Amino acid sequence: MNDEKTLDPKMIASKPLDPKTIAERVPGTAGSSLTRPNAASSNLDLDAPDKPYLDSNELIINMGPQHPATHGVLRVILKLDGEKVLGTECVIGYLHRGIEKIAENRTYTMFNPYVDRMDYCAAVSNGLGYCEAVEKLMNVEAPPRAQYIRVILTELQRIASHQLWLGTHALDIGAMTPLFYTFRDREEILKIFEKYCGARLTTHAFRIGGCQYEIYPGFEKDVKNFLTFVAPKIDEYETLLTTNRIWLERTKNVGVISGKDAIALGVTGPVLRASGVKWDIRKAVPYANYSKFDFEIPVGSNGDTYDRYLVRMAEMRQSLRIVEQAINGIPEGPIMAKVPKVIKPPVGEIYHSIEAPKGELGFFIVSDGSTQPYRLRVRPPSFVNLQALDLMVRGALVADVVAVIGTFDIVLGEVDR
Amino acid sequence: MNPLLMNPAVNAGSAPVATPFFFYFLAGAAVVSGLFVITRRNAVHSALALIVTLLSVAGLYLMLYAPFVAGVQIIAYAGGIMVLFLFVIMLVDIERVSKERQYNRVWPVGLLAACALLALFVSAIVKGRSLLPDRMVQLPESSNTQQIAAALYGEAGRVGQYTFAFEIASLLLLVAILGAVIMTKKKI
Amino acid sequence: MVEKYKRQYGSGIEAQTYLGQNYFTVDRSLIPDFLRLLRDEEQFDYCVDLTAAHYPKREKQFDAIWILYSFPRNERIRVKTQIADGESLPSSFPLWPTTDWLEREVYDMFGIKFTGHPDMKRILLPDGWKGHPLRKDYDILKQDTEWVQINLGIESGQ
Amino acid sequence: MNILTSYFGSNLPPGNAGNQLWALIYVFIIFAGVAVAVLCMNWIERKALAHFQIRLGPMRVGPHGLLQPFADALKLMLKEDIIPAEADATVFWVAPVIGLLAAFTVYIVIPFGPSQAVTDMNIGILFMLGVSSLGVLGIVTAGWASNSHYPLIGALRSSAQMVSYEVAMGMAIISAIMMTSMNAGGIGTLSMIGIVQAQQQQGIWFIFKFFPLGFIAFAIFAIAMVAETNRAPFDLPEAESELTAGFHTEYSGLRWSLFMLGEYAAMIAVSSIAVTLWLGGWMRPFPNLLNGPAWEFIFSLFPALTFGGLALITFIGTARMPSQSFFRIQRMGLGIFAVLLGFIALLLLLIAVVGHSNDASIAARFREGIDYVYWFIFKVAIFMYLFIWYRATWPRYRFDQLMSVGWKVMLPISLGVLILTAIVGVLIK
Repeated sequence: MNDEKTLDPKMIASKPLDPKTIAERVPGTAGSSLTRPNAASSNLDLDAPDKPYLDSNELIINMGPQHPATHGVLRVILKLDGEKVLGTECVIGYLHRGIEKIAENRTYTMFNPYVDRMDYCAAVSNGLGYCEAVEKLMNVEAPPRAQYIRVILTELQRIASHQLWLGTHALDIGAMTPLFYTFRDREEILKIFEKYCGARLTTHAFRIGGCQYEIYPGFEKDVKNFLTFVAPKIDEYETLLTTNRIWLERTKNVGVISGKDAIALGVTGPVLRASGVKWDIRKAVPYANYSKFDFEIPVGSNGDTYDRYLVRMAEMRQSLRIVEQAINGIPEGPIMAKVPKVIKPPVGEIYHSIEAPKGELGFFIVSDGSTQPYRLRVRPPSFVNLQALDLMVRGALVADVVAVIGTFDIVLGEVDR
Repeated sequence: MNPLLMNPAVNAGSAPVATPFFFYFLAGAAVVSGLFVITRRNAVHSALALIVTLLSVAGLYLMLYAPFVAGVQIIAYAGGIMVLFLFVIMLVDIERVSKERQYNRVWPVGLLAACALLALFVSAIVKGRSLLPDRMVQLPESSNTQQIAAALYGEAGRVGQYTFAFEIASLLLLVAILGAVIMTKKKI
Repeated sequence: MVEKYKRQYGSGIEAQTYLGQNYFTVDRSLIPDFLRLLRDEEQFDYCVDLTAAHYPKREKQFDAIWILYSFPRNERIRVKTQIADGESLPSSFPLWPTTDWLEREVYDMFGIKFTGHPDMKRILLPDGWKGHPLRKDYDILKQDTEWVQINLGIESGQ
Repeated sequence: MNILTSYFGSNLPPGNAGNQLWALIYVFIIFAGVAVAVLCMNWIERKALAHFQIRLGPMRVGPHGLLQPFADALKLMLKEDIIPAEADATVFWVAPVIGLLAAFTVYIVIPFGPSQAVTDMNIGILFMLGVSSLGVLGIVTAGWASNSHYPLIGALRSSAQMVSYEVAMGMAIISAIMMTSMNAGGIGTLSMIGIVQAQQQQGIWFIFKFFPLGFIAFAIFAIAMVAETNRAPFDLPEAESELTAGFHTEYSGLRWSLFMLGEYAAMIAVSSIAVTLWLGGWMRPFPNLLNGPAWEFIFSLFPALTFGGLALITFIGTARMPSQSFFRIQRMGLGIFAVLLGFIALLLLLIAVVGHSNDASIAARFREGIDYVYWFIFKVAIFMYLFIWYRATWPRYRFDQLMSVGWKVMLPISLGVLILTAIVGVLIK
């Protein structure tokens, strides 16, 4: 390139990757990449000496941190041969706020609103995970009525999160219109949240031990109206995309990841299920009364972007089923378990995880018996899933990178914490 | 074929305006940009200057009542080939190329060759003056395309003057295309 | 399972349960073998998380914790080991590639190095960052104070 | 007056009638018209796209955002024009001008009517293809001169894309040109006016000729022209989700707006080619089925009806504006606009009626001219709406898919159509 001067000279890579190793890493060409010891992270040879004369084939491009398709401040360094991706490296941390350090300096109650700021597209799910983890640490359980309310709100949040994902993902692939449709319908969910707890995005809906607020009058009617309202809308999204030829060409066999690779890379959530692994924490390790509801786990078979799209669409419908069962069966009773005013869990440690819209969201809490967590570790699904990016886009084109970043449904607030 | 254009009165109406001005303008532009092509260090600037040259020559063709040739010149050279030229040049590290001394050492030879070519042209014009027409032939502009077609492909059952040569040339191009594909494609 | 390993490794392994969650406390020297055994023979094919905790008062300051899950057994366990400051751990990247970024994060936050990791560098914090923030002795105001001292020439901005 | 009659007395475009003054006036009218059409197109695109996407679009500047394009143009002119420090300043400066010139030069040969064109070149369609293919030079040089990666990739994509789709486009055009030789004389033409006249003589639009050959060629062209103008779903050179803004990432202010102007002008130009070659150019629908003075009169009412309808919609809009004092100026503006539209409609109606009653009057010539231009613009407008529709509906192609569609689908089909057209033409002759 002629603009070497503008770049750090170290950034210009010279040695082309051995074509054989690339072929090995391209999904589906030769075995699993993961048996190779260094199949991830440092694959760009960024420190290699200057490239030879007239070797104009390779191009290092910084996608992000300011880029319309990286869903925030993700920076992906792409090494390109023309349009073909030879390697990627993710640079993250631009949104790092030290949530885990903050947790060590706040009481359990004070930390509750902070978790909403991680995955700000699915704040209710984060709150559920955190509250349940602390409850487990204290060995209390929320009363059934509170659990039903939690399930309803969490599943609504899952639909909202998937809608947001669908809109932005379609926009990344170039279809502008679904974005506006999904935002229109997501608005109805946010209205329910707002009526319930006064906030739309970072809700802080749940408290340790149950729920702070009783459902408002008309809540059931609102939710039922929403159920009848949104079911045809999901069909509407599908008519726009599912059989669209360009959509099929852009998503089929793009970013393929096998079930084996997905497990090895710790990928969870819809991405794992689209690869054919039928695993959902709601079924595998049921929490919050999920064992009482009848729903199915949608699974894909090819592990490509199109399957992930289908899985998420099916998940939205399953969530509707769960909400419908829950709203019809809310039991009477208290909404708060008997927890002390000052939350002081006994010494011990606990790991609790839930099925967030993006995957397994885990909280590992070490308590030293004081009012503040001694150590609080968040297991963020987006962060772990994002590791698979390199494997999935190797050998693909630039446009596929965008599609694959979109298909992970990452939220940078959660990746960086 | 627009029958109105066959009308001689119409052709009289569209007599060209300011012919000498346009001729010298286009010729000057062609020469100046031609000089730019060989003097610019930056290859992209050279390519752009070459495009100007080609367009000026297309304008000269238009003035010679050869609109078809002018159109083909624009499509094939300025629009097609030069885009591919730029395509390649853009990928080359220009800053580095401009620092390299590539052909600069052989410039005396180049000058010699250029002078020889010039001498050839001059001698051809001087010696062959009797063969050349002393005035520009006034051809009807409107049937230019049809005349070219007749010369290349023949008309009314008659084989054209250049049909054979034209087909040979196209065959040669086909071979060249195949050769290029085989040379660049790693596996077919 | 517990008994089998106890027999094999003796006192290096201790199995415990708290609130229904099982965990092993394993001696540092047994870690590579034990993790490999868990993956290969006990089918713990999914490494959920890898993290650490800092206990500055202990002699061996750090706890490193692996949270493992087995799809075939639908079971989650934790493996815990204690290491001292400056000691390094073997990278579990060859076992579970997912620990790539997790190990980098542990290094970033605690300063525990993993030998055999392909690219041991900071992940969330900038490369030139000083200190490891999740250590208990890392003051949350430290950066701020330092910046104020360097740039404004006053003792503390708070 | 002499000059006026010298033009109106002739059946030729002013350039060919030897009317330099009229040719110049036409050039100015067309350039101003294209600039205004681009502004209108900008507004319509934003509004139509907004309504596709259940939103309102521009609403603040003027009633229903009618003045938005002017506000945008003003903003872009006043905006700082940034040339990146590492850019090649000369080429950076020249690039948008190349694109704009290429897009506007094409309009010289676009026939809005048999004599409503600047000039009628013998090689009209060839000239159009050639000049519009120069537009890619602007994009390529812009991408290179920006000295940045995203524009460069955008430029590479667009040059590859435009060069490859030009081939299929050319094949489709040639099959239409072949059809022009199917009239009495048996000699084809490349002249834009000649092509429409050939359709007139043969009594059929080329889209229906040799059905389905003409239609397939038209479809190929209609797809290739979207790719040629870098519009969705072929908008890879400026794919905002991949390349931020493609080749014009580094451009700002006036220079950026020149690119936009060029793009929209090129869209109108290629739509005009499609209309001229396949949809009968300036001819009104069904000229041979529904002929006779009565039908002539009915069809000549369409321009007046269109403007009348627009005026009516605007009146309704005025009536439905909220009655707060805040909107008073907007109401007045919209009202004046409606009156203006209604006035134009009345004028057109008058011309149509007078022209119908007296064939020899100057109104009759005006009526004819208005009809031609109206139907031409009407057909082009349909294409422009299609451009918007595509954009709202389809995701974007990936680069390799785009190329394979171009080379593996469009080119073989267009070659096949070309050969079949030749065979059928020879057989019928």
